[in-house]
Amino acid sequence: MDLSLNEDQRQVLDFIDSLARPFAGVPLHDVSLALESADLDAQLLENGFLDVMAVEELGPVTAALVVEKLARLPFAVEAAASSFVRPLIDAELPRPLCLVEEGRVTGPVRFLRPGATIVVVGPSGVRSFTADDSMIAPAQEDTLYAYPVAFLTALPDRMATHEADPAQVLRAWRVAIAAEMAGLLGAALAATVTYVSERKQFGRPLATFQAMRHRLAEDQVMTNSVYWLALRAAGTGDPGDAALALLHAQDAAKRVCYDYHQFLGGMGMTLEHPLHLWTYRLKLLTAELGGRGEQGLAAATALWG
Amino acid sequence: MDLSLNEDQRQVLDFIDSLARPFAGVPLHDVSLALESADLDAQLLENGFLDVMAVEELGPVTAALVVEKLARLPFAVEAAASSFVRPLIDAELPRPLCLVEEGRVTGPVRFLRPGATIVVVGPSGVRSFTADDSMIAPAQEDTLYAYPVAFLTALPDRMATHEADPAQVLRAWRVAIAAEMAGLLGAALAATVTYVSERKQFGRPLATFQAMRHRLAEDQVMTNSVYWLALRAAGTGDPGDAALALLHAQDAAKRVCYDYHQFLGGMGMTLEHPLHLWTYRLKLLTAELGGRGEQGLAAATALWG
Amino acid sequence: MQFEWTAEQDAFRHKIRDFLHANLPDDWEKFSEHGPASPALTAFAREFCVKLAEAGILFPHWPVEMGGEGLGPWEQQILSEEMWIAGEPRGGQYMNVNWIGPTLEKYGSAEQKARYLEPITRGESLWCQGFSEPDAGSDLASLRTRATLTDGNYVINGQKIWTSYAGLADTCFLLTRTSDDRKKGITIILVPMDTPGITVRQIPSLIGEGDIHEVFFDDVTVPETARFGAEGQAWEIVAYSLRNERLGIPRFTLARAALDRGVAMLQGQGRFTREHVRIEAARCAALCEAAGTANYAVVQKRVDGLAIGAESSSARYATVMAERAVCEFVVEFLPEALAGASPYLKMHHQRGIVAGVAAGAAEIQLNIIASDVLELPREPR
Amino acid sequence: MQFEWTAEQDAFRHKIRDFLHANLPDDWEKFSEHGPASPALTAFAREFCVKLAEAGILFPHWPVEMGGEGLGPWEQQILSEEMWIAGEPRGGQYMNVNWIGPTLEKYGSAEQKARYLEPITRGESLWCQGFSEPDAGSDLASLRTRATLTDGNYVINGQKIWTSYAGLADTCFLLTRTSDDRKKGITIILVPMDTPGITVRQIPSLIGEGDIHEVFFDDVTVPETARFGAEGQAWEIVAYSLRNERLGIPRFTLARAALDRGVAMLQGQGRFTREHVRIEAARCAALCEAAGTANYAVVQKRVDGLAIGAESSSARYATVMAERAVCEFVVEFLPEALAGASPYLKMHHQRGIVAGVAAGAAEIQLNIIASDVLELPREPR
Repeated sequence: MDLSLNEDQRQVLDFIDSLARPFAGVPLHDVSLALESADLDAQLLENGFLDVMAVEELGPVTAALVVEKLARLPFAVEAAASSFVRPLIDAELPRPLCLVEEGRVTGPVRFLRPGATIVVVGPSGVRSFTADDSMIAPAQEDTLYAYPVAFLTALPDRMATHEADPAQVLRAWRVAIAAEMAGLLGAALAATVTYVSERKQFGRPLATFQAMRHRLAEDQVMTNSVYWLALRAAGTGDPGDAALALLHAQDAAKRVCYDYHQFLGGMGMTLEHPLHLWTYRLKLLTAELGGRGEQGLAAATALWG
Repeated sequence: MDLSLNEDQRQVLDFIDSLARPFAGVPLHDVSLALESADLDAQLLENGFLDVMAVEELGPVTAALVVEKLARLPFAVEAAASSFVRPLIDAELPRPLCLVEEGRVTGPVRFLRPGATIVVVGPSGVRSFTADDSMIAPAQEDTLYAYPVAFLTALPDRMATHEADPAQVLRAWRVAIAAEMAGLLGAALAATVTYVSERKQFGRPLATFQAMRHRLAEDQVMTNSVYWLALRAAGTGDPGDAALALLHAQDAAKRVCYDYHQFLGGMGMTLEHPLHLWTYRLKLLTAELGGRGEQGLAAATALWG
Repeated sequence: MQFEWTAEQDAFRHKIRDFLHANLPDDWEKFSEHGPASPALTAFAREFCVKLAEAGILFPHWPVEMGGEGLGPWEQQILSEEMWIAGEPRGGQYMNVNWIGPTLEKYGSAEQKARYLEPITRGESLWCQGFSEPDAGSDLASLRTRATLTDGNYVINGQKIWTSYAGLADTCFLLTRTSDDRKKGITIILVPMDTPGITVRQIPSLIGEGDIHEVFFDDVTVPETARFGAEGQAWEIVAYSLRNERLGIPRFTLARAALDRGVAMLQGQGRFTREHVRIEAARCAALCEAAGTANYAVVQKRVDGLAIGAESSSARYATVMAERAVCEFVVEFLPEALAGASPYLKMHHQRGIVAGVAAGAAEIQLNIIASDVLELPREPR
Repeated sequence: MQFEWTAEQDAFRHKIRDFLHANLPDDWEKFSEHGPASPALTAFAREFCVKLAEAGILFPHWPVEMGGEGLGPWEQQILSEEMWIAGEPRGGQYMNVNWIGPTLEKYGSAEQKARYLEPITRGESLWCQGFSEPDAGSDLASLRTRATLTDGNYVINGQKIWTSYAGLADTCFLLTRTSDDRKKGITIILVPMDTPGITVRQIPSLIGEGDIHEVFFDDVTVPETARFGAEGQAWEIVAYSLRNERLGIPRFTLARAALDRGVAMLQGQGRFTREHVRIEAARCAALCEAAGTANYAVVQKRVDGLAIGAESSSARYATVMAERAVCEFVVEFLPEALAGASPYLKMHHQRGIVAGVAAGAAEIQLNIIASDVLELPREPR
């Protein structure tokens, strides 16, 4: 048992910090909540940050740390699937990677666009294809999610088949999303804490009101443990740990998203405060892989049969 | 739509108030949490308070008001089943009435004792029998529930069969328990409010701390709506309303029981404060009819098929 | 007690539904995505409310002497419910009939009544409500927008925020400060929005176009006759108008309708089979119905002619709980709804997330419940 | 980072388990219902701890100079976990090895060390902790039990409450007031419980026999040498001892074990099939594991030789959430467990409901998290 960052991990995180610094600001945006940056994406790729899982001295815990850290940025980056699932299937698949559950393809698909690789995971195995215009329906422009999303209108007749074990891919998928949610939860909490510490009401900062303090403190407890459960699930590779981590992350997200906007009052309804960039990603991830109930069922089966 | 008490209802409640006044105090008790009073029970019976449902000008809403009011007393009274279920089956059945679900007879049965009428409700219909020593296993003396409970060791080979519709009995059962929980929730809230308004910590009453105020206020909202949903379910006779009322009551109970003991601090761990009389009844009723999930499923079926 | 509607009440509800069915366009749900405060819906409402007025269901709850039918609080409730479930085709005009009209009748000068009441009854006017300020959100008493009486005119300087409808409204029901007394120094002025010196900036928002604005007042000059009531009377007038609006919007009805809609979508796709999904849906329904009964208990007090107190805060908070639960249900089990698959559910989500902020933040309701329902000893200030 | 135990750590855990298996009686679970502070379990613990001492697992985490093996924080954690899962057969003696011994070593006089350390290491002594008072529960600084130095003796008058083990303990680790300075006026005195003038009244409780007492001190007279540390040093000493006990009892391990036990009972009866039951169980497991990792993050800081700060409050609160969830799971789905069907689950329930109250109320942990982890601006006092 050793829960300290090792030297390699510290270096990777520091490097990302400096690389990401120019991308920490929130550009003005009006209707669309989905901010992306091709430049950031390219730099991450170039520096190999989305490939750390396969590096022996780094491995999955470091990959989770990377995904967690990137999720804190205002820009949505397709890091989770690329970091955790791509190495299990085929490290050369073109990004972005869009993960879709077999039999549940009607939902909004994050990062779906022409050229993206769609990976379909399910009982029949792990298959993939490259998306093109003919199979994509755009979401309405003012979708409420802070990811780029689109809908699949059809699956192609032929897909590439991969050797990978679907159960393993599913496990990695859960870890990846849990790690991403850990970062989103951390960023949303930090943004809320900053705002309520500064914003005054009734002559004192909002954060001095005990009811809000206690709720934020409980949110800190949840956020902290989502972080640890995600890292642990990455480290142990255990399917039960992965399902518990995502269940806990989705429970936490459900708990905090409404609260944080509430704490911001009117400002929480605007696009002038960036909170929505994290919460409206969390909301979509609440539904990932069927939502909390499905993670709970998966965890129960893994833990108790 | 008329949500005011009518004159009859007001009179019944006033009458119960004066009848119950001598029983409002909490006698000393050490290990057993289950307080009963044969005297109170006899007076209620004698004055017909457990039979108001069948009285035309009173009816089920008044029965729910009676059950709610009686649940606020420190003494556990078998009023819910007698008021709501007995009239549907056979008004002459000896009390106490113990309701048991077919196929789920292993749980603790409230008020089970020799001479009690056990009503078994389920797909096979509505059947009953009189319990005797041979089929009763006592709970351990220091059970944590504030009801008298015991276990059924066996069902007799022969039971009386009743004409009643099991679905109707189940509906009435849900309403009855929801009304009882409404009263328990009200009493538990009142007891907690009184304590924290008087008890000082850090030089001021506990109730002046905003975090506790807000949680208690939310509890008030839940408690208030449990009351209304129970009365409405009694009034409409709708199975969906009944399931929703009990679901909401069980959700509320789960929410408040832990909190209230927490708010009382060390005193909440003792038997010197009577809070446990209500909360440790609520806890057992949380499990009634299989708990929240089963009420939710029943409600969903009633509402949406 | 009686938990069913009378035949007359049912008939009144059906009259409204029939009207809506006949007068809302086929693409209404998609259209209503524009948002209740958008230019498109505001324009629509100007025509729709005229028709409502003609059909006698714009203000049937007003007293006969005001031109209404003198229907009771239950009928007002039914009207509000049906309009809100339908996505509020009256746009911002719902405020006119719920509280601006009655408040004008009680406190307005003869000139003000003559000028403002008729356009309201014709379904043609739109108001905005200049209450919140950057440093006075829930804390109205600390507002700072200053009105100075000079030579028979009020000169107004200051800033309002969150103001809904500001970009399109004809008139602002504006709270101003005329002296330093926290509460008694506040005065209402009815300000035409085309008065020089008013600048409206729309703030892009999560909840739809036209819903949130900043309004700047730079030496805005209106005659003294624009004052509504006496100087310093704002606190009393606002309390009166809130009493008329105490219950606010019957949000629980839309929440329940959205839930039913969501369940139907899931059923249509064979996805309403999982136990936990069904249980969550039932829990949402329980919260909606809980909010409904809690609200009805408040309406009952109006029916009985009793003063409405803190229990309205309990009803409002119950509504917030229901709104939240339904929003979360949709997000978890029908994520596609917010990305284009259901304009109705997206509309509900956008209105739902405001429930705890608009018209008295949820935390304020909790404070009131703690102090006035539970009668807990007050917090130290 | 590394989320698995080393082989040595696994071996240490198995050594403890083997010892427990060999030394706990067959009816242990039923027996443990007597409660950790009951006369029966206290008597049992006096024999059991002697055997633990002989086997070298009473205080293996103590430094070698104190007679321990100098094992690290992880091993102390493992020891605590295994004992607590087993229902804490050490009874109140767990306090001796976790913090009373180390605190004696650091702050005790030679005479005090000689008198008190050896019985601890033999597994024969029982202490109680005289901290809380009727008007000073979580607010230690306002305590009022007065100790007056007269002619070389302290004369003690006052009252303590909630005191666990008080009826059976040999010695009380007593906080007294020796001057009016809120924090610097507090002094520790080690008071033999058979000193005349001490009256112990047991308070009947939900959580088991012997767990809650009032202790009255009427002119209780002890020699000045009974003072522990200097006058006014109590605040510092308590902070030190809490640092040794910062994590408190590893409750999450028992919560998880109780959950597994409950699931097994449900499975045995074919009742672990309903989706919502399975989901709730998983949610409980997630909270237990969440508390576990949060606690381990604190242990890691001890391993790394870092000061432990407010993150221990976060870990403690995570533990309270897990305890609560498991208690509620059992109540809802295995109600028979608390009426006699499972002594183990009843034992967990009774210990679980204390989690948020004992050793720093949950609300205090939230205050600390808010101020020191989130660094929110302080509340006005």
